[in-house]
Amino acid sequence: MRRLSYAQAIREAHAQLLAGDPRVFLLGQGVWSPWYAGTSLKDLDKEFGRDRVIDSPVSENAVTGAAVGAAIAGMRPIVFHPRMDFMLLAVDPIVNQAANWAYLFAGAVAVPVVIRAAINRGGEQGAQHSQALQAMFAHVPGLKVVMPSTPYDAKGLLISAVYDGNPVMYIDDRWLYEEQGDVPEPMYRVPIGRAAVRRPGRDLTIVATSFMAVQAVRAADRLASDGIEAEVIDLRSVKPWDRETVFASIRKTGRLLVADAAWRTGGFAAEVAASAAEEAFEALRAPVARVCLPDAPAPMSAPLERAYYRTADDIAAAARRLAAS
Amino acid sequence: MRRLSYAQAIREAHAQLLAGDPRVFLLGQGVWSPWYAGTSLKDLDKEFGRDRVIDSPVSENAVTGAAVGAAIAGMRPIVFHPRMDFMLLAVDPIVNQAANWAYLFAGAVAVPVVIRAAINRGGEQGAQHSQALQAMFAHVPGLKVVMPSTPYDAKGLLISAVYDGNPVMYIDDRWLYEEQGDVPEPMYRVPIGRAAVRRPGRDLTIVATSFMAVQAVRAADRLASDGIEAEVIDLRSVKPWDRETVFASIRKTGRLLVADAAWRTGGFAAEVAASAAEEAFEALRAPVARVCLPDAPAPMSAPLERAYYRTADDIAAAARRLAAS
Amino acid sequence: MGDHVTTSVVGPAAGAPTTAFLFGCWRDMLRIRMFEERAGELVEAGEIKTPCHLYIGQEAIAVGVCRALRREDYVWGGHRSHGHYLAKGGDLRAMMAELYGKATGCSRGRGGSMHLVAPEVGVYGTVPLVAATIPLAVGTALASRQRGDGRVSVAFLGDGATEEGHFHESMNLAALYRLPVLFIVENNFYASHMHLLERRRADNILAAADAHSVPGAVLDGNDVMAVYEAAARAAARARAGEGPTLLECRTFRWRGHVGPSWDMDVGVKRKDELKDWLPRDPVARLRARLAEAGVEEAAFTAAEAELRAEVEAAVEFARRSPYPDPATLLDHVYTAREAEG
Amino acid sequence: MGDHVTTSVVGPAAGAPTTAFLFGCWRDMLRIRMFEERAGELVEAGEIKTPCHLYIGQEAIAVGVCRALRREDYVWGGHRSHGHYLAKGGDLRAMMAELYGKATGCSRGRGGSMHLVAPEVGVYGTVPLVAATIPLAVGTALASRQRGDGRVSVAFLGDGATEEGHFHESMNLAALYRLPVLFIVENNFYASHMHLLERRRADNILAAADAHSVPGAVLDGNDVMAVYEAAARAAARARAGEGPTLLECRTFRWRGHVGPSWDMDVGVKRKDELKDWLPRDPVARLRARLAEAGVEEAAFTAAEAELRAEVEAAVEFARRSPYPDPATLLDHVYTAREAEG
Ligand SMILES: Cc1ncc(C[n+]2csc(CCOP(=O)(O)OP(=O)(O)O)c2C)c(N)n1
Ligand SMILES: Cc1ncc(C[n+]2csc(CCOP(=O)(O)OP(=O)(O)O)c2C)c(N)n1
Ligand SMILES: [Mg+2]
Ligand SMILES: [Mg+2]
Repeated sequence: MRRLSYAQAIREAHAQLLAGDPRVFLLGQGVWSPWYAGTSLKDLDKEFGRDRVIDSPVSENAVTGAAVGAAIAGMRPIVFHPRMDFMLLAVDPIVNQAANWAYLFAGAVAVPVVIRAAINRGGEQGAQHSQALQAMFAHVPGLKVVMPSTPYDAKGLLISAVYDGNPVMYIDDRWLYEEQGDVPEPMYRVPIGRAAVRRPGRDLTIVATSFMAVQAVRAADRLASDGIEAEVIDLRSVKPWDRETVFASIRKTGRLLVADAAWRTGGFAAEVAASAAEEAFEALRAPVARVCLPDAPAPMSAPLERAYYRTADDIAAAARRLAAS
Repeated sequence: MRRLSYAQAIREAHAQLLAGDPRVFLLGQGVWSPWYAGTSLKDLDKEFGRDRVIDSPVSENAVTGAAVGAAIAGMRPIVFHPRMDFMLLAVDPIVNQAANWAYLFAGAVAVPVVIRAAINRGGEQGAQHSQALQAMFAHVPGLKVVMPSTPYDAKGLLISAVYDGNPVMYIDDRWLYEEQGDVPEPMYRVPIGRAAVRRPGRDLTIVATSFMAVQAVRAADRLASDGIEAEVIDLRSVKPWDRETVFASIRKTGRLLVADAAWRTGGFAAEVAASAAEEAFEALRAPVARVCLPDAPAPMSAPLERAYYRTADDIAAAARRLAAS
Repeated sequence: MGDHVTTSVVGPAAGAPTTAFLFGCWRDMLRIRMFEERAGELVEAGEIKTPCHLYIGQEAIAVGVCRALRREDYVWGGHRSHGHYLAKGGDLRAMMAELYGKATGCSRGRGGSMHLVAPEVGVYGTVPLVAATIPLAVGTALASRQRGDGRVSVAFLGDGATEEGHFHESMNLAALYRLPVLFIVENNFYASHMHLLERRRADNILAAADAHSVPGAVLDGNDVMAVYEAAARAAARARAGEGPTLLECRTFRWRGHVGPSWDMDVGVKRKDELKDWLPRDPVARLRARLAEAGVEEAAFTAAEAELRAEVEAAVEFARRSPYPDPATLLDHVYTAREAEG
Repeated sequence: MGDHVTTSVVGPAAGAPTTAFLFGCWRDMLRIRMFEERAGELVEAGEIKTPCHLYIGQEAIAVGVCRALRREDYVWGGHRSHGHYLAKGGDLRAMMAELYGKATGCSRGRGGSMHLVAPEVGVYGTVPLVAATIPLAVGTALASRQRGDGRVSVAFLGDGATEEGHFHESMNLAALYRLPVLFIVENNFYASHMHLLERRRADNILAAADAHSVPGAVLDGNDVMAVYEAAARAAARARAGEGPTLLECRTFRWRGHVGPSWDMDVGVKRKDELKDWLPRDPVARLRARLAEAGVEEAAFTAAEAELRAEVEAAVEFARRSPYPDPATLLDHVYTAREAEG
């Protein structure tokens, strides 16, 4: 099977969507740039023309709102934010507008827009170029939020997002762009709201999002060498999220660890842990555990970055504690 | 002791702060209006002049940013958003700017700004005039978030917020404006981050925020007549929140119900429930329970509003189930 | 809606408007006026509870603009959009039912006065977040450019909305991409309790259009033909691919910011201004002009009777209609229909 | 910083500038140039990893403006603010150490190139969210108005930042409240890879000032005295309570959007433009003028040697400095000191 990088898979999904559907277009900052979006949008403007691949002024609110309007008119826009931090200028069109439309008008108007937000952090960029804000948007009814961690899902979830019919936030992580994986050439969809069990296990359940799902698999491999069999669940979608798969795993393992590379307090990991304590309580044989970022902005200096971000090591350490408890 | 309404208590805090400290000023939409902020700011412009009580153009981003800048310059601004929904246009100055400043510059610059956001819902206003978004902001390191539920706290927490030295979001609820309570005349502070046990109880712990804290006390009174003694904890602050008081209560009762009048998924109630499942797990004798708004935008029509919002009845019903489980 | 002259009737190709066309404009304005006055009464009576921002005094703008549009053109509004909805051809009964929060309302009782919809005539949603629909109008115009469907998008906005940054961002995008969009600024000199000059240094909204290379004009917003002619020219430019236009229509709202009262947020200043504006009533002005042109009193009174009957029938319809079933509370948070095909 | 001419030295009250003043301006510009060139080398060498947006080519703007300011005045910048920080009097060594991510950096290694601070000279934070500090500058100006402290606030922003709605909102607030703030638009014709005319219809940034009743002017941003004189007039107006001014300073950045490369995001068009701009080097221009005015070669070479030594000393200082202790990771999320007194 063909191997592609995560970034190549995103690009291929865009290219196939643009080629296959005249309603699809791309709008956002840096889409004509050779480097802004890594290679994930490389030369799409040359291939599909600058009327359908539109780089924009520095106007996040109106650009996002324009994508919402175009979606209401029946187009299938993908609006791109090269950093999630910048998208905070567009919360009104996303949360107040796109998310409310279907409900406000009892389904008479749909907003099939994809809002792509890249998590782009590390490299001594500092606090304003680092945020992972999935929790803010997963809280909002009317939005869907997906976070692919593999090249396969990166392609399949983008295609599903474009055809979902609802506003879907597609969150990709630059730290995954070089991950390699099998990606079928034809278009295919990955269902929104379905998790993937990346590794079966009986001793504890690790529920992870995006970059942390990759780290969790690495951690699980190490744990296995210590005889700890962790089941790793990659949520893939955080809104809606696959409660049944998670609860079923907890009923099997009795232990839950949630790994999400975002601030701990009020992060999405809290929702998973809280739901487990509500609906799988009897199955829990130990306290739930969260591996998240500390409640601090991202620092800049490399030694501080190393202390701030979480990796397979942190997941493995927390899992050992949990398995022992 | 003197009785004041919640709205009068807010007004008195503003008046005393403005009278006592030349650095304090008020900026925001509707502060010159006879009705925009209910009676919570009534005639402050007449009393303190329109140079210190400044009504603003419809420019949430720049108005909030200006308050942040003035705070950096050493003033003690209170920026007012008559509806939290409107404040979503000002997420950049709040989340990207104010919240990061102290950390980014290692404490060399402080941002002692108070961002007051009113929850103003019901009355058939509909989805864009209804949101309670405390979870979005409680997730953000560098911000503090308070939610007074009594006239006493409404005054004391505003004064504490102005003098905290950090950016503090002060969230008040229009549904509480007519609540009466004892309010001392002199200025006083209510510590940020300290919860209040509104009612002692041994059978279960009800942790509630803002309007739901008032509902929880009413529910607890009814439960008592059925012989169920609920301990009601009013968080008062959601960032930081009083973990110790909550855990101590859970260790006593073994049962936790969290009531927060915001969307369930990813709401602040999830953080409280998740933390309990982590740090008070051994004490929990039953699944945690949440009483929140359904994951839907606010409807308009009165019958739908009645079905959508949660009251003492819902808390009492959930508490009975929990006590029985 | 009986013989309500729908917006699909386009005005006189050129030259002087026919009396029939003018009469239709007058009737459309009166229809809005009568709806609003009745809605105001029902708010005072406590029958309608959803916050209503009445359009009384500004009718010439909605009617003048929508008369220059086609049924399939897009119209976007805000918190004060009863007039936009009706002028574009939205169902009057469905709006009245919406104000009552009934299941037969245009938004099925989910939206109320501040959230109106009539996709069949190009109204895809009016919402009260100030300036929120301006970028959406740019978006429908962008869709039209990409499809080449020849549609025009109209953003109705108030003077207050021009203070939101995304108004400026939107004009820049529209000019940059030469989009078929009309920015109709209804300058009624107030944003709730605040006069224009308490919110900006100068009464110069048009200068913002210039800053973004959007051609524009200042109009008497109480002269329906002045608005119609400017909008028709702007729509023609837009359809010809020549890009956006901004029209500042100067007008005045007669009632309080919200609700029917005449003086709720009226300071002394506003009282005096209102005195000047009442005589410029766009409906009465056109009626007088038509009378001069020979239209007989009977024609007016007949139309008035028809419209009164239409509005009353709508009230009856709304009263008789059922409330939404609470069991439907969680419907439509997401749309089921896939976006394809 | 040895005998670096600090910004507290104010320029000639009136008439022709003294040679000493001009020499000081030249030296300040060269100091920025040398810092940036060295930083660029260190980025290429991999010693500095934090993203650096170099100011090379634009030095006349930071220096011309800051020469017109007082030590206590507020200066706000963005992602490309090494020059602003130095021109206002920020400590050079502390900035170099910050680029190295060291504990001795101006932001203690928490900020890097895009987050600089020097409160002792009025730099309360430069941050890379485009246009983010414009409202903050309005806020410090509002504080000054309320305190009557006679300070001026300056917002340095790029042409790209003028596309953010809050740039417009900020100008309106500044004009409305007559605030002592200068909007210094450094129009270098690019926002990363996008030319001005790919982002707006016309090269008319000044028109936005007019739309908000902010007086303004267009300047040769590579002529330090032109910038100085305009900024001095604007600052005087501001201190006199006459309100804000916008100055569009036309210039060009020589290097890529980020990093030292000359052609990273350079299309053919940009290459040609760069050819036109290189001869307009603000530093070389002033050096030539000073030479004509009789300044001897030795004076220049002496200054160059001093500055080279200062920059090299800063590099050594940065290299020798310790990294922040990871144990401090969670410090300063909140400030401990209460806001009182
Ligand atoms: C984003 C946002 N900010 C503030 C408000 C509160 N608000 C409702 S209407 C209004 C005034 C709008 O004035 P204008 O745009 O002139 O419209 P008009 O009421 O005069 O028709 C304001 C500030 C809002 N609804 N949305
Ligand atoms: C709010 C926001 N949107 C987008 C970006 C990405 N970005 C960084 S610099 C830049 C271009 C800025 O151009 P300009 O304002 O002209 O400044 P210059 O780089 O030319 O100095 C952009 C779009 C950002 N940092 N912040
Ligand atoms: Mg108005
Ligand atoms: Mg630029």
